Amino acid sequence: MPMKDEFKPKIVAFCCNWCSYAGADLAGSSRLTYPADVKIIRVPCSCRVNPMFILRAFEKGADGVILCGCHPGDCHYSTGNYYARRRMTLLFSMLDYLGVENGRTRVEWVSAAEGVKFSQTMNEFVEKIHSLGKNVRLEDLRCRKE
Amino acid sequence: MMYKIARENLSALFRKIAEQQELYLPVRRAGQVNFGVWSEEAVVDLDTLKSVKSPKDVFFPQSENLYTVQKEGRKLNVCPQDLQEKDFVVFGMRSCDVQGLCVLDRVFLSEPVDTYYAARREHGAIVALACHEPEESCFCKVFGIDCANPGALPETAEGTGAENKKGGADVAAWLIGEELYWKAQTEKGEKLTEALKGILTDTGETEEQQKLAGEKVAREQAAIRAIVEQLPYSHLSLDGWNGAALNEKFNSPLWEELYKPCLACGTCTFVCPTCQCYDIKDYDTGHGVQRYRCWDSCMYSDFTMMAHGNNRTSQMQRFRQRFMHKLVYFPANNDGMYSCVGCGRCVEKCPASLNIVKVIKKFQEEKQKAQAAEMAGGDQL
Amino acid sequence: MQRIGVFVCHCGSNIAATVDVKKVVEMAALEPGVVHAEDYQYMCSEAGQSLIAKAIQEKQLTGLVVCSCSPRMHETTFRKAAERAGLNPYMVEIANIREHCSWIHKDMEEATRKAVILARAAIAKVNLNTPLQPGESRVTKRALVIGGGIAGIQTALDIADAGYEVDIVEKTPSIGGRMSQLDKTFPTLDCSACILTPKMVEAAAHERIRIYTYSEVEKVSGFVGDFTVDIRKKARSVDMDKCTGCGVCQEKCPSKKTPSEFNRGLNNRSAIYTPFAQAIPNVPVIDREHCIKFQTGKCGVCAKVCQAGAIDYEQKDEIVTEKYGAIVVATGFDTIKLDQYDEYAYSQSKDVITSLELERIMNAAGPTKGHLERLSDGKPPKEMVFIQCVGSRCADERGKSYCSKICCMYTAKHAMLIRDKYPDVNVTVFYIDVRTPGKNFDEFYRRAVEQYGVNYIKGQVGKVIPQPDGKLLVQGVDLLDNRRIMKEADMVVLATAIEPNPDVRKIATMLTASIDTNNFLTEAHAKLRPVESPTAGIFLSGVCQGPKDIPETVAQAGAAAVKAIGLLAKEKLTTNPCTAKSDELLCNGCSVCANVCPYGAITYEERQVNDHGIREVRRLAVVNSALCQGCGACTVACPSGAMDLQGFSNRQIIAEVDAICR
Amino acid sequence: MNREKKQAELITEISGVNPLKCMKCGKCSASCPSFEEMDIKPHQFVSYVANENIEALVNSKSLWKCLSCFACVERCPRDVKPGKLIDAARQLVIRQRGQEYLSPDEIPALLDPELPQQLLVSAFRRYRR
Amino acid sequence: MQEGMKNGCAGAPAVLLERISTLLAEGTVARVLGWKAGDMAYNPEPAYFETQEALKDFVYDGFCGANLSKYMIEASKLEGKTLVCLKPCDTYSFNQLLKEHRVDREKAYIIGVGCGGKLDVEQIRRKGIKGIQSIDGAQLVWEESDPGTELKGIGDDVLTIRTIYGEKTLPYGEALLERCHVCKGKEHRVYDELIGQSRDTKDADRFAQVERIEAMSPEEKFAFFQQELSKCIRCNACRNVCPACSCRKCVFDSNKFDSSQKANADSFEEKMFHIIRAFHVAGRCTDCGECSRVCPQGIPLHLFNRKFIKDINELYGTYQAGENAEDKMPLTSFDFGDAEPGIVGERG
Repeated sequence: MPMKDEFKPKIVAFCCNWCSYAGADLAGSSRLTYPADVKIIRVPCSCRVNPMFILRAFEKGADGVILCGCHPGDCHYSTGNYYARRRMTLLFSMLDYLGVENGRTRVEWVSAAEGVKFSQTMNEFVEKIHSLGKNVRLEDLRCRKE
Repeated sequence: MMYKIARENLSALFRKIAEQQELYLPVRRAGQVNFGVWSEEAVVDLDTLKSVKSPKDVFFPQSENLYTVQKEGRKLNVCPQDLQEKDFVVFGMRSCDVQGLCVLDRVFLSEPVDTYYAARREHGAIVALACHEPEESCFCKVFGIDCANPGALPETAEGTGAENKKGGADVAAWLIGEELYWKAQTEKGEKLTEALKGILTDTGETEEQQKLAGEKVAREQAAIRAIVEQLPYSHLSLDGWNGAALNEKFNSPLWEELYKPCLACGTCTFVCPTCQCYDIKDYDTGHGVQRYRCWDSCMYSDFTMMAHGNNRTSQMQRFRQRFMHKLVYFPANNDGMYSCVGCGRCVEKCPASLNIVKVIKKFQEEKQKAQAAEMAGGDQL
Repeated sequence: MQRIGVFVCHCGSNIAATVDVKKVVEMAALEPGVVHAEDYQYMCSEAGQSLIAKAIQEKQLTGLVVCSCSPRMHETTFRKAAERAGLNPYMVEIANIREHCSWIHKDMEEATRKAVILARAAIAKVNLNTPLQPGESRVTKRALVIGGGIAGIQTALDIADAGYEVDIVEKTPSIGGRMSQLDKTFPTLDCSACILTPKMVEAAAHERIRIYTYSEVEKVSGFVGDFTVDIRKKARSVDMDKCTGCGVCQEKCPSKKTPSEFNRGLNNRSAIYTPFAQAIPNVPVIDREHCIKFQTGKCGVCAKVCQAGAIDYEQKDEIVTEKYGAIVVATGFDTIKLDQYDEYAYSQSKDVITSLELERIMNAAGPTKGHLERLSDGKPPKEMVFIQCVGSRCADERGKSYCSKICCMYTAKHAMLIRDKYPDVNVTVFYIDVRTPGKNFDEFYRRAVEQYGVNYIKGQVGKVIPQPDGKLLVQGVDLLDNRRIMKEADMVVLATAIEPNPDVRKIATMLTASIDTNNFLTEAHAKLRPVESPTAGIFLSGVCQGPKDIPETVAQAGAAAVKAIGLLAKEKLTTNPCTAKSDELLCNGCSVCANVCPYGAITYEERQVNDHGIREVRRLAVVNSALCQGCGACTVACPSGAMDLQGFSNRQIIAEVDAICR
Repeated sequence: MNREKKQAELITEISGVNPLKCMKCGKCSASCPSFEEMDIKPHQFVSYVANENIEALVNSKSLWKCLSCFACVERCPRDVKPGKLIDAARQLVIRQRGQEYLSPDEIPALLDPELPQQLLVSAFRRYRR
Repeated sequence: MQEGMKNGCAGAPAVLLERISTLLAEGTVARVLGWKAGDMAYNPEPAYFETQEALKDFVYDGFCGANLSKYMIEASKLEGKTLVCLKPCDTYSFNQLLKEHRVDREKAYIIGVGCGGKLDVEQIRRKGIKGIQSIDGAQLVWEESDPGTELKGIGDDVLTIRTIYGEKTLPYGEALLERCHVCKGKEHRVYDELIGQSRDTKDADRFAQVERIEAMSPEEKFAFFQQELSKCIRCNACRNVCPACSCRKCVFDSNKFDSSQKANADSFEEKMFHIIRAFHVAGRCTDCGECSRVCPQGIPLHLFNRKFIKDINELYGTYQAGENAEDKMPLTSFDFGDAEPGIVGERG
C-alpha cells in the first residue's frame, strides 16, 4: 500500500544471525513484502546489541530501531536473548522517561520459520513510525541534510 | 555622562537592545544562572553574583564549528564557518570576567590571531556590573581587580599592557537600590548609550545633579570596597608566584600531596573565565564532516593526547600543570599577568573542595615553616 | 586504508529484475576504500568466482563486498574464493540484496536505493575488518542419539557401522518407539514388529552401541565436537545384570490397575512391567507411583518371586556424564489431545478411537488380542467410519496448521486390513483430500477403493452423535453430489494429527537448537540442509523435524547418521574466529562479562600490564577462544568497552549503523 | 468495476472473511442443521463469493434458511466462517432495499415477547442509524 | 584572618580521633583516608594521613559528605592497610566495588562512622545565604553515655551561619544533601568497627521525584530533561566521582569505541552521555547521590539512576546494589518469565 505522506523513515533492524536474520531471509524467499525503509544489520545474537548502537542510530537520524532475536528459550547461545530482553526493557523505559515516543523502539522475537511474522512486524513497525513522524527528540542536528 | 534607569524598566531596556542586536545576559534556567540570549520568556537574574559558566562562553563558546566539509561522491567541498558579523551586547559581566577576557585576548589576539574569537571581540559590547555583594569565595582584589569599578582597566596592567585599551568594559553599571546607573567608558559604549537614550534617563542636566549621581555611585563603591576588605581571601599573598619561580615550584614535593583528592574532572576548567585550552574534533555527519573545537581540560587524562601518547601521564602532573600555568607560565610569557582573576568559581564548584587558593596557601605555609625553621636554626648557630 | 572490491550479482533476474545493478556498481565505486566495482550474472558461479579472484590479484584488494543473496547462502562460497586468491576469508562481507531487497520490493528505484545503502553498510564494515585466523578444537569420537525409536535406532546403527561409538538415550523402559506400537506398515503391509525387532536386537547387540533406556538427557554443555552431557538413568528398581527377563514378577504383581502406555490406555498393566513382549532390554521397571511397596511400604511380592534376586528397591537415579562429538535428536511424535474436538464425541464414547488406538486393537498382542471389537460392549462392528484430518490443516488453535502426512496412507491401510479380515464390515472414509505422494502409495490407496470396496466420501464430518442404542450417528455431507449423509456407525476412527514429542522443547533449549512454532526442530536450511540443526553438531532424525512416514524416517535417519559421521571423522574442527577478545588496557577485571557468558569461556588472571608507561599488575579477563561461540553478551555487559567481538566489533556495527542512517 | 465484483467485496468487508482461506473440506455443510433446506449449500457460499456470483447467492433460498446458529463458524478448521458470509449477503440485500437503518422509535412495534432479547439488540446494533 | 577561618572548622569527635590515632600508632593501618580541615567552614577535603602528627588537621563533621569508597581503588594498590571512614551509604558502594574486584577487602580497615545526615553548602546558598564566614552546628555530637538511643529527628538542630551580611540560622535538616532525605538506612553493610551514633534523616519517598516525571506527558518529560541537560557542561564530575564509574578508561574518553566526546556540540550528546552512563551503572548504582552532589550545574542526575533502580525493583524484584558483595546483579542475570520490552508502552 502506498503511504500517503512523502516521509521516508529510516529504520534500522538488528537481526540475530540464527533466527531473525533467517526469518528475514524466509520472508524474502516467500516474497513477503515490507517497506524498503527497513535496513537490516546482522548481529550474531540479540545480546550483541549495545544500547549505544540504538542511540547511535537515532543520533544519526534513524526514525525507528527494532531488534529481532530468537524467541526466549530458543536462543542459539541459550541465554543471549534473556539478557537482551532486560537490557532493552530498561533502555526503552529510559527513553520513554526522557520523553521519546516509545513506539520508536521495539523488540520482536522472530524465529527462522517465521517469515510471515517478520514481514508483518516490519509492516506494522513502519506504519507506527509513519504515525509518529520524524525523530526529532533524539537526533544530532548536525546530521540533518538541508 | 552618567545615565540611570529604574530597575523595573530594565526589561524595556533589554527589549530595546534586543531589537537591534543579540543580547546576552545572566539567565536563570532550571535553577541555575548562566549567560544566555535574552528573550521575553527568559528569566533574567542580576542578583546572583556569579553565573555557573563564566561569560567567556559568549566570546569563546564551549563548542564552535570551524568549518564544514561536504561530501559529494568522491568530491570534498570545504565550507568555512561564517565569522561573527553582527554586533551584540553582553550585559552584566563582572569585573573579574572582564579581566578574564583580557587574559583570553592575550592568547587569542596575539599572532596568529584567532579569527573566530577576534570577530566576536570586535562586535561585542560589554556592559559590566559592579559586585554589590561580593562573596567569601571572591579574591579578585588579589589580582588588582576592583569589583566596585566594573570593567575598568586593571591596575596591574598599567605600564605593561595599558596601551591595550580593549581590556575594559564598554559600559560600567551599578545597581543601587532600585536604580541602575550607567556610564559609557569607550566609544563602543557611547554608541550603545546613544541608541538607548530614549530609555536611559539622564541623571540630570546640571553639573550638580551629575555630581550627586556620581557621589551616590562613589558611596556604593566605597561600601563595596569595605566589604572586599573583609573577605577571607582578599589578602592572599602571591609572593613568590611569578615566571621566575618555575623550577622551584615545579619541583616542589607539595604537589604530590595536594593533588590526591583530585577527581580529574573538568569542573574547575569549564567554570573558569580564563582557561582557554580547546580540542579540535571532527564529527561525521554522514554527508560530510564538521570540524569543530570545544573546550578541553588539562585535568583530563587524554588532554593533548597525540600519536606518541600523552606528555602528562599522572594526575599529579595534570594538577600541577593547571596551577603552574595560571601562576607561573602565563605571567612569564605575558608581562607578569596572571591567568587567574579570582572569581572564585572553582573554589565553589570543586567536588573535592580543592582550589587555587588552597594551593597558594599551602606553598605560603611551607615557606613560612621553612623560614621559621631557618630562623630557629639561625638562633641556634 | 583498505582496497575494497565490490561485486554485484544479478542472480539471473532474481536481483537484476528489481535492482539496477549497474547503478549499485556506480554508487559503490564512490564509497571510501573502494578501488574496484563490477557486476556479473552469477557471482557464485565458477566464472563469477574467478572474476573475484582475478580482481583480488590485479587490484591487490584487501577487502571484498559481494552484493548478492543472503550470507547464510553463499558467505562461505565467497570466503573460500577469497582464500584461494590469497585474501583472508574474513575480509569478505555480503550485502544481502536479494532476500532483503530484490525479492521483497517491486519498485526498481526504491529497491536500487536500498541495495546501494546495503552495499554501503557492508563497505563501511569491511573498511574496519581485520584478517582473522580460525582456531582448532578436538572432536570426541562418540555420538549421542536422543530417542530410541526407529529413527534413533537407524541413526545409531549407521554411525556404529561406520566405526564410531554411539549412545542411545531413551526415556521409556524400552527402545522401539512408535513403530513398535504399529500392527502393519504401509504400503506393503508387513508386520511392524517383524521388521523392527531385528533392528532393535541388532542395536542392542552392537559392540559400539550403548543403550540407556529409562533415561533422560539432563544437561548439555560444550559445543560441536566437544559436548558434555549429563544423562539421568532413572532408577529401574531392577538390576539389569541379574534379571533374566522371565516375567514372573509381572505376573505376580498385585498392582495391575495402571493404564498401559504402550496400549494407549486401552488396558492395564502391572506396576512392574516391560512395555511389550519384545522390549529391549527385556528387563522390567517398577513404576514407583503405582507400586504398592513404594507407596505403602507393604508388598515386596516381586522381590519374593524373583529367583534371580534382581529386584532392588533401593536403587537410585544415577547421573552419567559423557562426552560426545555429535548429537542426533530423534525424539519422535505423539498424537494431539482431542479434548478440544467435542464434535467427534471422543471423550463421550469409547467407540470413537484414534488411529493409533486402532493399531493396538488390530495387533495380536493388543488389548483385544487382535480382534476387531467395540470397546464399549465387545461386539464386532458392522459399520466403521474413518474421519480424516482431525486436528490437521487447522487454522485455529485447536489443531495444527500442517498436514500430518501419514494419515491418508494408514487409513487406507486400516480400511484394507479390516475389509480383508472382516469382509462383512462396511468401511467409510470421510476425507478432505487424499494425499498419496510416494512410491506405490496411490496404487495402495486405489486398491483400498477398487479391490476392497472402501467407501470414500469427500467431505469433512460435522458431528458424531452417540445414540442411546450405542450406535454413533455420523453427520456429514458428500460434497460431490451435495447430499447430506447421516450414517449410523458402530465405530469411528479419528485420524488424529501428530505433533512433536512435548519433551523436545526442553531438549532443544538444552541443545540451543532452534524450534518452530509447532515445536518441530528447525533445519539449517529447508532444502539444502534438512537433517542439520542450525546449531553446529546437532542433527535431526525422524518426525522431530517434521511429519514423516517410516521409509522417510529411516532415510532421514541415515542421512543424519552420515552428517554425524562426517563430523566424527574429522580429527579437528576449525573454530569460528569471530570470538570475543578483551583489550587488556581497558579491562577493569570486574567480572561482569564472565557473569553473562553462557559457555564459561571467560576467566581472570593477574598479569602485569604496561599502560602507557604505568606498569602494574591487574586482574584481567581472558577469553578461551575454543569455548567462546561469539554471541557477544559480554561485549554489552562490559562497561568500559574492553570486551569486543571479532568480526562484529563495536566499530564495525557502528559503521554499519552510520552508513544506513546517513 | 462491475456491480457483482463490488458486491462481493462488500460482502467480504462486512463479514471480515477471506474466502481464499477455504480448503473446501465441507465441515460447514456437514455441521449445518438447515443443510437439506438449502439450495446453495454452506460450503458453496464461499465459492459463490469468491467467483463473484452474487446475484445467484442473494436470490437463493439459502439466504433466508440460515439459522445463524454459527455451527459452521465454530467448526470451520480454516477460520473462514461461512455463516458470517451469508449474514453479510443478507445485509447487502437489506441495504439494497433501503432498509439499512433501524430507528429507536420503530423498536416498540417490533417487540415480541417470544423474540430473544439478544436478537433485538444485535439487530439494533447492526441496523441503527 | 587565619584564626577566623579556623573558627569555622568543627574538628572531629574525640572518640573517633583517638581510635584512629591508636590504630595508626599500633601499626594496624599504614594510613588513614579521612578528611582534612578546609579553609572555609564547609570545604574539608578528602586526605590521607600517615602520621599521628598529621592528624592535627583531621576533621570529621557534617560537611564530610563525599563518598570515600572510590578512593579505595587507588588505596588498594598501596602497601599496607588503609583505614577509611565510611558512612552507612558509603559502605554500599564499597561492597559493590568489592563485588567487582575493584577494591581489596584485605587492604581496607573500615571504620563505620555514625551519620546524622550530611550538609550541602549549595542548599545553604540556595536559601540566599552568601558571604559565609563561619558555620556553627555542623559538629558531630556523639554522647558516650547515651549510645544512639536518643536520636533526634532532623530539623531540631540549628546551624548558625555568620556571614559578611549578618548572622543567619537554618535548621540542620534544611541544609541536608538530597540523598539524606531519602536515606537507605543507617546500617553499615561492611565494616571492621563502628564508631558514633546515627539518626534517621529520611523524610521523603525515594521514588517520588521519579514518579512525578513518569506521570508527565512525553512533551513535558522531554522539556524537563532538555532543560536540565542543556545546562550540562560535560565536566565529567558526575562520572569521575561515581564509585560505579570506575572504568580505567571511560568509553566516552576512548577512541576505540568511536564515541569519544568532550564538550557537547549538540544537545543529543548530553543525552547520549547521561543515558549510557546511567545504563552502564544500572544494577550497580547504589544510589549514593554523589553525581547530583557534585554537578556544578545542579542537574538532578540521580533521577536517571533512580529510574533504573525503580524499574529494576518493579520488573525484576527489589534489588539494592551493594547490600552485600555476593548477589547477582540484575543485568547479569535473568528470569525466564521476565517482562517483554513492550511493557514500556503498555504501562503508558
